[in-house]
Amino acid sequence: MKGYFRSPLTYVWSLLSTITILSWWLGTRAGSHPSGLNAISAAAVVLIACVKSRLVIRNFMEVSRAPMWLRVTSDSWLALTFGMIASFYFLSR
Amino acid sequence: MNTTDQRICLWLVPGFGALLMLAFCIFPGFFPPLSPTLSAEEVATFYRNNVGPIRASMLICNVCGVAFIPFFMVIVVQMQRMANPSRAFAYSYLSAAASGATLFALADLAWLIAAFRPERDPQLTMLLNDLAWMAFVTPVGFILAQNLSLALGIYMDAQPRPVFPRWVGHFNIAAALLMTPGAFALMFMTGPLAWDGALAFWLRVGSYALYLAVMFFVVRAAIDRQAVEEGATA
Amino acid sequence: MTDTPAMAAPAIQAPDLTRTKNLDQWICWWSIPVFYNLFGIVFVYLARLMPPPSPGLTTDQIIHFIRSNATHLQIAIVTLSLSLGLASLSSGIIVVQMRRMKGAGPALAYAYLAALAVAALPGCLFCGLMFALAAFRPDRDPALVVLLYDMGLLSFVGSLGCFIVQYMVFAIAIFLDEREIFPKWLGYMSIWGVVTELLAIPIWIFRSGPYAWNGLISFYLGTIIFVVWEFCLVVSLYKAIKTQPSQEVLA
Amino acid sequence: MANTTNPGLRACTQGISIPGDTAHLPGDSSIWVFVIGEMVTFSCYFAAYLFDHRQLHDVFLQSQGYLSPNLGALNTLVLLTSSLFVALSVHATRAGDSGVAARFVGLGGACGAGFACIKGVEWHSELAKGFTLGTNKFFMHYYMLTGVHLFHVLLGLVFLGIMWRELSGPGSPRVRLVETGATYWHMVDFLWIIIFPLLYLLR
Repeated sequence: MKGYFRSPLTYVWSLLSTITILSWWLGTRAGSHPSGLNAISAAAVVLIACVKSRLVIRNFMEVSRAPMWLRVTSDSWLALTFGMIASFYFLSR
Repeated sequence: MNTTDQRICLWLVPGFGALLMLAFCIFPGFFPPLSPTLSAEEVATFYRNNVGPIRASMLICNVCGVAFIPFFMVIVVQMQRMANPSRAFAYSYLSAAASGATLFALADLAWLIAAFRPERDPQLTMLLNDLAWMAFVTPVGFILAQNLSLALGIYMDAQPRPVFPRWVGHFNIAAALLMTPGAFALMFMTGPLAWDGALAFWLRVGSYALYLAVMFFVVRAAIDRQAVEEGATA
Repeated sequence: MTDTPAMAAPAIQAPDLTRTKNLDQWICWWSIPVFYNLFGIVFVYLARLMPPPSPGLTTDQIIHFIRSNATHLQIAIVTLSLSLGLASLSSGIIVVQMRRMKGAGPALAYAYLAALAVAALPGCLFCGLMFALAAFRPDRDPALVVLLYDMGLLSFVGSLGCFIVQYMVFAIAIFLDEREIFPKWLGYMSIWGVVTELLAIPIWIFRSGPYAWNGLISFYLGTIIFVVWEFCLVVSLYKAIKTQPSQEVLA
Repeated sequence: MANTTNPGLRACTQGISIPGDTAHLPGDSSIWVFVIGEMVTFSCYFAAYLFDHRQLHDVFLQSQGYLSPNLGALNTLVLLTSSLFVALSVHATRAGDSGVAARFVGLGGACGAGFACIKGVEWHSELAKGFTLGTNKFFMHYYMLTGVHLFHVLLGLVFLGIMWRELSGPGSPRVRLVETGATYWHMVDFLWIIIFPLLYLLR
């Protein structure tokens, strides 16, 4: 069972966990004011979420080895969704 | 014969049953049941002060209230295995189960509509409240039809090893009789036959819960037997 | 299903069914597009209840909606009363196809039938009845008109359990079925159906926003998914009947 | 039920991929119809949330202060770990190591159940503070988004249960079935990855 952990997936998982903690730290400690998050931290939080989603889709869901149409679809969805999140969030500040 | 589908339907009962039990417990008007003698103003105040729990409880009922239908349909399938002259009782059971569930869905809607605009004219809130209680407590006819057709099917099941044991038939008739007093809540404002009374409310609700619990085990045993018998003959 | 009468006596002179190849099912199948087109005309064009008027309307606005719309509403509900029965025809054919499945017995098919029998009243006709009452005497006490308006639209958008059971048993049957009568993705789409019903829960609480009864999520998203699901169901039914041998013995 | 793959759908998806591309679509192609549809519908929920966030900025800012980002972050880590187990279980299944694969699925399921429990604790503490679905627009979105996601988690646990049964049963397990369940579970994971910053961090 242990042998399976010597897989690239474990590295992906540690990266994901690290940046999760980073975004938690940015969102609650470093960049947080009573009036909301400062712009740089907010941008970093959105970017981290985007990177994390793409890592899960590409590696865990194995989309990086999937047919082209699926890679294009998933990346377009990520671009649209995070574009929407970023634009709405920064426009409302 | 594959009985997976019947088992799935069967196990929906404890799941949704637990949710409905939760809904029953958080409804502020069941402990004790809201009295029919309250004035319109008192009823409206009750809805205004308890809007949150009423909505929570009745929304659970909305989502889960019809969810025993798959279980009743397992009973229909088991009734079709009985050695009866025809399948008439099974289909009667199906039809009664669907109609009974419709009335419960209507009662639930009335409670929720009353809670939707608590600022409504108290007379109208009382009308909705009456509608909900009446539709919840009094239409026992469909349950009677369900239980009696099941009981008759069991009595007429002419197999050496019937699908359900005889006592299940007696039990169904007993449960039907215990739920009968509910119908009289249409006539009484106070006393044991009013909708908040011991006979019309607690006996009816309690015996229905007990009925479902017992039938769960009875039906489970019947499915197990079916799997063994038809697996052996196939 | 060894005790099915139709399967017990197959040998004796089977009647020739090739001439009327699945004619009964085709008749039911055609009723579905007919019904949903009528349904669309009734609710979207005539009654103007889809998309629904806002739950946040004032009493005066509600009365104006009913009065200015009374004739349309009445024609709409007459049409609905006449045609709602067609919905039973579509249940009929789905039950037939569900009973052809292997690995999913009749319990799920009956549950589908019963759930839709329940849904027809609180989920559809009740709404029509309430608006018919409102349009019948538009000069009624305003508080009563508001009550009828609430009862109509809340029951129409907010009857959840019956449809949840319908989608749930349909999905379970498709996943258990070994014959692939319906494609597996239709089962997954039925799970969306369950989700859209859950998304309609807040309509009982909010009078504005995306989760009100005319909201972006509770109404529009739910309706889009329903229309897509219904369309896929009709196409899948077409394929299922098309590939069904006419001599196949059915219960 | 030896092979659940629909030949038509397989041909269809292979037809779309570029010739010479040795791509592999994990799982049943039906699950991808579902996943893509879910992605689109969740985008709609996000859009509705962001729209209201913009309209009612102050209410949202204040209400978000009552959430616990610590529990949200913990849940993210739990779900990521569970995804790792499920992904490793797919590897083990392909290697023919059903016993190990079943154990990985079990661990993944345990993490998933842990997620649901933590969510329960979090909801309980919000409800205890008096914040319900009807409190304001923010809590409406909060309970609906987390609730619909939780529904997907619970459904995912059913999927994992089916995978576990397949892997611990006799005979060689169907790799495609395990891949299908894993695909669904990862979708649940990445949707939470987006919900977490949206509700808890982006104030």
